[in-house]
Amino acid sequence: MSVIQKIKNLSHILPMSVTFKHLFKPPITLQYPEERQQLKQRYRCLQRLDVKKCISCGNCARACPNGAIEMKVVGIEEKKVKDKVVKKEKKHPEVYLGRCMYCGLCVDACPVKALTWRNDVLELAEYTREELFYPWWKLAGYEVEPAKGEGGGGQ
Amino acid sequence: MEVKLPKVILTKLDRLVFDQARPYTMWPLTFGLACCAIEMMATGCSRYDAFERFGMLFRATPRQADLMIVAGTVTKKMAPNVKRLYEQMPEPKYVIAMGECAISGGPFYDSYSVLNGVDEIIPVDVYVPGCPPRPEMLIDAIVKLQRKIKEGRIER
Amino acid sequence: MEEAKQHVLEAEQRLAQELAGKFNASAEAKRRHRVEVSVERGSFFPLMEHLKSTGFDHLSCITGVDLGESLEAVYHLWRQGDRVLAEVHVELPREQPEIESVVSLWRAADWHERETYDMLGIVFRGHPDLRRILLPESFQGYPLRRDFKLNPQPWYREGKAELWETEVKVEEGEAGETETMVLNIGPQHPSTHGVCRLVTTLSGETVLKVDPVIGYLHRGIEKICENRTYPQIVPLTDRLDYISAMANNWGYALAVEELMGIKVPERAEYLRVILAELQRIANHLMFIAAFGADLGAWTVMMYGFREREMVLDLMEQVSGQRLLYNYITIGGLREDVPQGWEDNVRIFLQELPKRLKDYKTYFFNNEIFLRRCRGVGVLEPELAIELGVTGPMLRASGVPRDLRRDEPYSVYPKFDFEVVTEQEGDTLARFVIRLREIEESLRIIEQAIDDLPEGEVMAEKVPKVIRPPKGHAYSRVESPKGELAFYVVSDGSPKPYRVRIRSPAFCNLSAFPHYCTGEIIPDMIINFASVDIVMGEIDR
Amino acid sequence: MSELIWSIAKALVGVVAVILFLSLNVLFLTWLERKVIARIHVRYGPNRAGPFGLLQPIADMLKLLTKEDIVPEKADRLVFNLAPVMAFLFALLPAVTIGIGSGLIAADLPAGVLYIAAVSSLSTIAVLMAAWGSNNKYSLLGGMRTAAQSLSYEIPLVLSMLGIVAIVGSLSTQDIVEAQSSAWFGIIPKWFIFYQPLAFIVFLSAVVAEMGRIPFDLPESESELVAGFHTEYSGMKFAMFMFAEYIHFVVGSALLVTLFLGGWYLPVISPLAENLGVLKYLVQVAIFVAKMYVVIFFLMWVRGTLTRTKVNDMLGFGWKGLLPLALLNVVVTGVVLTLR
Repeated sequence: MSVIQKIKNLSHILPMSVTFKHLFKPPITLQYPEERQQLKQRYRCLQRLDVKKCISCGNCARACPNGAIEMKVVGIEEKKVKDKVVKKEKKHPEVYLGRCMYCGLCVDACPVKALTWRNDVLELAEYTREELFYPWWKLAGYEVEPAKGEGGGGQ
Repeated sequence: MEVKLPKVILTKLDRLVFDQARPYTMWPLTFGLACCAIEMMATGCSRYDAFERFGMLFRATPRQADLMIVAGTVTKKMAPNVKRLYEQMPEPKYVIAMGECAISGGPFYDSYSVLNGVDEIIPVDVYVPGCPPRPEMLIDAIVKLQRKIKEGRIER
Repeated sequence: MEEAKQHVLEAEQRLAQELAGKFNASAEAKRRHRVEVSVERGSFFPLMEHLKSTGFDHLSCITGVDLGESLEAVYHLWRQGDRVLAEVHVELPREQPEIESVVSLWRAADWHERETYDMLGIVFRGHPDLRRILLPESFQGYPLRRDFKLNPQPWYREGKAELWETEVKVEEGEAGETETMVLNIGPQHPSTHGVCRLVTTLSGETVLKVDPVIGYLHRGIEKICENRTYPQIVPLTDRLDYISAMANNWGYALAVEELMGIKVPERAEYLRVILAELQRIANHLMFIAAFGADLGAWTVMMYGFREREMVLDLMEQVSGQRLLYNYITIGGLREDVPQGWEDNVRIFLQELPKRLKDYKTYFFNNEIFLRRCRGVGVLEPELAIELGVTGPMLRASGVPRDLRRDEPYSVYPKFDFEVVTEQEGDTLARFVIRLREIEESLRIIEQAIDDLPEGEVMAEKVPKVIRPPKGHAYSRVESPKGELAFYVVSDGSPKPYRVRIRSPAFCNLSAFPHYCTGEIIPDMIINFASVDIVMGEIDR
Repeated sequence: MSELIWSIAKALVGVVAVILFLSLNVLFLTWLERKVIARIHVRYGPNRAGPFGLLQPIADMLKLLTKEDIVPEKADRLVFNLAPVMAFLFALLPAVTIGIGSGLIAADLPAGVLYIAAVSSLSTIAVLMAAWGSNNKYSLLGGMRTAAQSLSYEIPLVLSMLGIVAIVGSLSTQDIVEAQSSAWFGIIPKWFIFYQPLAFIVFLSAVVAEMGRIPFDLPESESELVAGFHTEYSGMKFAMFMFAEYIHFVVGSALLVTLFLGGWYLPVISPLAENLGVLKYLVQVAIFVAKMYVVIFFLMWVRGTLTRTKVNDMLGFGWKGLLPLALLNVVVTGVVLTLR
């Protein structure tokens, strides 16, 4: 190594110039609670349940590697099959967000696309573990549990 | 360095002054366990800069830290160390359980070597779901923890 | 291309015949450079000696499989000369699962044998230090045996958690008697990159001996895999090497595709290459960042992460997640890349070299940095091969081995790229090689994005429930950290019988104690940083 | 008798002024440092507590005040508790001989420079006490590093000041600044940085090492020794160490300004300010503080750039690099002064 290079290295003038250059660049920081970035189209953060479409098949619960989805009975459904009235339990998924790993297998497994991903929620932090349970009405977008018969509960 | 004052005044002082100051200087422990630690580092870096903006400085030693972000899977082998680190932190101290593993064991819930949630060994103040949570979600958790401290809802 | 393949096949057949004649073993040459050998316990060691003497210098992996009636040990060996992979199967009786240790032949076998003993209870006679490696000594049973059942926990659990006794007894000299001091670096330490623990024996600040204690992040992924269906395992592989999740997904998908004989569409192959190379860039940027942090230059860390965010943005556009993607799946990709993604990649390809120029200015005109790295932790090429080191770390010692070229998978042969090597083998070389690999990856992405064909991204033959036929497959990919391999055994059911993960960082870390002694603490720390470990992959 | 009371009162006022000046600067510095480093990292830095995050240091202080005070079970209680107090006090000692204006000095000792050299190495004792008292291996290693470091850099530090002392012919800091308060052609100041460039480089390196900042922050290098000698300290005691560290920072910068950068003198402006009466002092203080902050900013910039050195490199640089240079500087200065 030449003497000039050695002196250049010892003075650290070039590394210093690199950081000096950055000193006057505008910060790239996104100040989150005030500023929000446009989330990506495919971002997965919370399932959305379309209760009208759900056929209680339970594929999502079976596809989940974590066992984070449980099918909860929400009512009795009456169906007319060949002049006979068949009573069938209506089930909707309940997601335990505290165990979901957002792999997307449940949504892939849904045969009627009743379960889809939302990509607009970021405020999911909670003070207790219990609040991380997302029963079907939370997934469907209700604030509180609707009364029986409402919103696809058990028509 | 204990200041001897009547308890009533002390609690009042605590509420009015210190609880308003504390949320802005929660120094987290440099403590990463698994995947979430990478997102925790990303949260601290230029793009989100969550820690410095909120006045948080990473401390490598538990003695100087106030906040423990449990970022990652707590295995049964690591659990005694996590507990010990928590005990080494001086009061008042806060815990954020970051990610599914720290909340409930997550993808490894049926494993023979994973703890089903860090709240089995230490008390947790805020849970952030996500695997791993986005930096925004962690910031949201910090904001929620700040609110909790300001309102004096930390019991211990 | 075809000629070369034919040549390899001939070599394999020759080898198979030779082994079958000499050692009373059944050997056959199989697809993709494999020679499968089954051997009796009696003639096992002579066979291995023979293989070693005929140029099989790289021990890739040792796997234990519980066959029910008996146990089986599987060895994967690699010969660089004619690029043959030998797979040696030895069956062991369940009551007395003992076999000769091959540590005397390949020192890389050390940790592999310890792990196999830990997980399956196979005893390796003649192993210098056979004790549990991932689980604590107090653990009862062998988790990877079939009769070890997992008990899924309910969503809430009452009462206290059971904790393991994990104190490692450290022999410390009596006060005044010795001059040495034992320093426990980790499991919580800023520079152990996770929860690794280095039990370091010091004399002053000079390191006399290092004993890495791992397993603090052992989550039992190999066992969990046996209880999941094939597609459900893909997200678990993300969580192995969480800095380069795409490479893990790919390695696993390759193994299952080999088992099922699925041909992945061309477009998916190209996209996989692009994604894997982007992942390599992200991984190496992360390495540079963490290296900077270990050197005390937080600025470097911030810049490294800033650049990494650009890659993560691209990844998030295709997969919807920032870190753990679950995007490359069995038979192709989960979905096609969104519109305009290629243009975003092109912008990235133009932007990153500008940033890299700053890095070079910063690092190579920085006397303190150069002095800290030059000549520290020199790893000789012969020792590196013997210790099973792979990836950038091996190439930094001047050994041009790269699976992308040596055992070409996917569409890598179509691209023009160079296997970068450095001659010095010190920490500086290991740093420089990552910078150069980023540039090489950029070249590959450039070529791939220009020739990206149109078409499907998912193979047509993939059934809804994946049930591969009976058999086993060993697939290797060049992950950013080295040779990543998945050994998948199928019994025809929708769940794999056994999944074995050969993680590069595990082997690279096992080599670490052999060449870092005699250094002072700061040297050891950056030497350790230059290994580029991820605990998720090491402990699994 | 009244003379004695007068002098005691004067000393007290001086000490209080010094402490006030230092405390204000330290509080501001902790904020400034985080901001400057943040901008080098292209991010914002603290901006939540108060406008621009200016209340950050106060929040930090309040929090540290009320943190639980932990004394490890196996620690040597007396030594452990005494160390932070001593570190704090020893850090204050050299500050009293640094004047921020002509006559604005707590104690103008005739042997000022000598006194600074003598006291500044005292803080090593406090660090060693902390390291030993904690009964922690990381602390001990950090303490040993501190001892080695301040031993090696003390000598070049003192030797580099020798040239200036020879030129001025006095050890008083006031005299040293006075000697620099003129200019060639009224523009180019006669600062000692131009007379003694070699000494300046040596002094700068040595003073950074004495402060224990990057690239010489080995005693508390985070990636190696967790937090060095203050690994076991929490709450108020840790705050005292932190305070002491920043006082070192301020005092070192102030010393650099005093010795090499002409103290409170600035060409063109200072001669104009001579006629302003009492306001003159204000201008002097402003100039001094401004210069000090230029130095401080430079050191922050260095911190935002460089990596940490190795232990053996650090010692080698001290003994094989700086010491010969400092000696050479003394010899050359001596020869030139004799020939003149």
